[in-house]
Amino acid sequence: MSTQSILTKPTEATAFQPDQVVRILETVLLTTPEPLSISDLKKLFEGNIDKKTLHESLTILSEKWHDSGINLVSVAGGWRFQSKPEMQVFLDRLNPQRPPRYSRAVMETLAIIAYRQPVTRGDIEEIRGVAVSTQIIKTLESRGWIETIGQRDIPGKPYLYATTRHFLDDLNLQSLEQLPSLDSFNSLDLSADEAESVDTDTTTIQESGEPASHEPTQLL
Amino acid sequence: MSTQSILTKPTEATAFQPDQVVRILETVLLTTPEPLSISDLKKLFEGNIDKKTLHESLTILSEKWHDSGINLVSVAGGWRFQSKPEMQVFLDRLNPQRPPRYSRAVMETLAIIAYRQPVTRGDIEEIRGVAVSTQIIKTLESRGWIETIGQRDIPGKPYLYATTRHFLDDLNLQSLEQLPSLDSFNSLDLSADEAESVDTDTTTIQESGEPASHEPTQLL
Amino acid sequence: MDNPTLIDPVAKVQGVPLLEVPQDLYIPPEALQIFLETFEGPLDLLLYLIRKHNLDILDIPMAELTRQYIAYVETMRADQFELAAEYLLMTALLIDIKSRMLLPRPVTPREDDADPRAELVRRLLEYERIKQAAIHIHSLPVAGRDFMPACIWVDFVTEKQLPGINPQDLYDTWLALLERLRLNRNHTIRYETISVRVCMSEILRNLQSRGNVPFTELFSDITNVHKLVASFLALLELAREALVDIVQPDRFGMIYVHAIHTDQAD
Repeated sequence: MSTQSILTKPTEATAFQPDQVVRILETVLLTTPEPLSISDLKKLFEGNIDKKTLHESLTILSEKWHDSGINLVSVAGGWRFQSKPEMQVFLDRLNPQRPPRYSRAVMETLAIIAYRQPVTRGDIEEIRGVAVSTQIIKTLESRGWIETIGQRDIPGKPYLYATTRHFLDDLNLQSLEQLPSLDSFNSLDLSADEAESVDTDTTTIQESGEPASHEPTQLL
Repeated sequence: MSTQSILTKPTEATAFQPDQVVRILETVLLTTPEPLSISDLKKLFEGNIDKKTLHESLTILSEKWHDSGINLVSVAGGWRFQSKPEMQVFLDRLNPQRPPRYSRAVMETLAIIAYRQPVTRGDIEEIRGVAVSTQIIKTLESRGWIETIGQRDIPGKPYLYATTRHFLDDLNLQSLEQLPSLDSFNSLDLSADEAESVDTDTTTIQESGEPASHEPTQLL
Repeated sequence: MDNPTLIDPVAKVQGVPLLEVPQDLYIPPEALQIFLETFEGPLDLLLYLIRKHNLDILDIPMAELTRQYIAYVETMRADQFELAAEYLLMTALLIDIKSRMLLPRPVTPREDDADPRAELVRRLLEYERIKQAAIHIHSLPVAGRDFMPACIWVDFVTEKQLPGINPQDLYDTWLALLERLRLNRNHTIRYETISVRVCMSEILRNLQSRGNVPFTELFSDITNVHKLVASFLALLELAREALVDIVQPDRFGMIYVHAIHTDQAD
């Protein structure tokens, strides 16, 4: 009750002091995310304010906030305070977006291209055992992670895909050799015959590519 | 792309200037209606800030706003800018729709949950001496002021209710301990005006029920 | 409750010459519904009666209180208002307390021989405190009603976030693929060195933008012997996989390498 009477006092005053106008406008604009039109703002003073005073007060307010992280802007709907674009990086830290993830199909396709390049779509399909949709290839191409580097000279002349420099950059790799190697795969318990084939291949790796894993930058 | 690179520049800076800290805190707090905890605020600086600097900056910010229509408060959930009560009269002119005041039944239920939590519906009914309608519980739940925090291990497995942090935030409280203790309410204030107020009271609580806190322990 | 007044209340009941059946009991029927709604239940009504007649809550004259309470409840029932069962339950409780108080009390009070009113008093006191607490909470400023949190527009530069992956993800996927292949005996698996494959890509990429490239030039900037071997193997592999053509126009002349069908690709 007593609060109420205090609250209603300003109503009775017919004229508003300039700094009071600014103070009221500031408070209302800071608590309202939607733009407020001039007629909205006039309502605050129950009409006891002229357009000129209102605009002058808005100018004062705008200048007052000039050097801060927010600014007073006039948009189609009216006036509002908004955060400056350079503050977005901080706001983003507060509410980090959950990063989207690639589907298994995309990841498998990318893994095949990364580890077996250059490969055709047919190669990918053979390894994955299912058809590779154009959408998957497009997703990776538009990301700039894979590119065609030629065509295989077989019927249909399929494109050959390889990973790009940009792919390495995005994964913070200096070279493809820095990808976790297949060596660790050998430690997996494989059936005898295949383990053998892996072994022989490993030999190839060791012979031809061994330095790669130790001196990754040397090869590029 | 170019915006991105501009935006990320502050990230690379390891130390923040004091006035930059204040500027960032001010912007973020003004854009976020929910209170921000100290750990939320630390995130803004990716940890490159100590608690002391943060608290000092909040003090600076609080003082800066002292004479405005907004103040910086610390509630259960953290720090928040909010309009001062005396500004409400203007805010109401803009948006005459205020949230409803709750009935006595709702408020008594809330008081029981606040003071006696965790409680079951049965506990509430026991104290109030009447059935608690589902509507009352739903009203408080949908406001986000109470929540179920488990079930009591008795036949029927009734839900246990407690108040939420949002309740404290909405009521400008830092903790439940800020509510006066139940014992401080004088149970036997037989003053005539109060007896009368029951007559005039319909369903909402009148402001007249000032607890006789001057003689709190008289009855015990 | 070791208040001595509670031990021997019988004298008190008669000792307090209380008000006759209250005059204020009469309520115009049309107001009765509102009256009923005014109370939050029997405890609330009892508290009202205690207040109205300045009764001592710690030493309630049960006969008086019960009479008044029943009078209210009967009035309400007579007008056939739907009366919450709790009111009738309270009537029974009051009568029970009253009758127990009429029973002669043992000379030496036992430990558990509590005042029959004690439980009711405890409940009334607790309810009264809760009522006050409710009033207090109700008087607190509430967000959205008595103050507004600051909330300004965030000028978002909406930027579509792309999925991120790391090498380990890729490797795990590759391993899973290989594992799947291993289980599928219809496929032949040939593990190959990454470096030869990388060299194949490099050579192809190198060839793509050019026509015939002298064989030696392909390796001219390779200083590492392992890399040289790997690149040579890569070239052979490219030829085997029909990805490049290797031609030697003249005997013992320059060997040229060119990617196959690059022209058609463009």
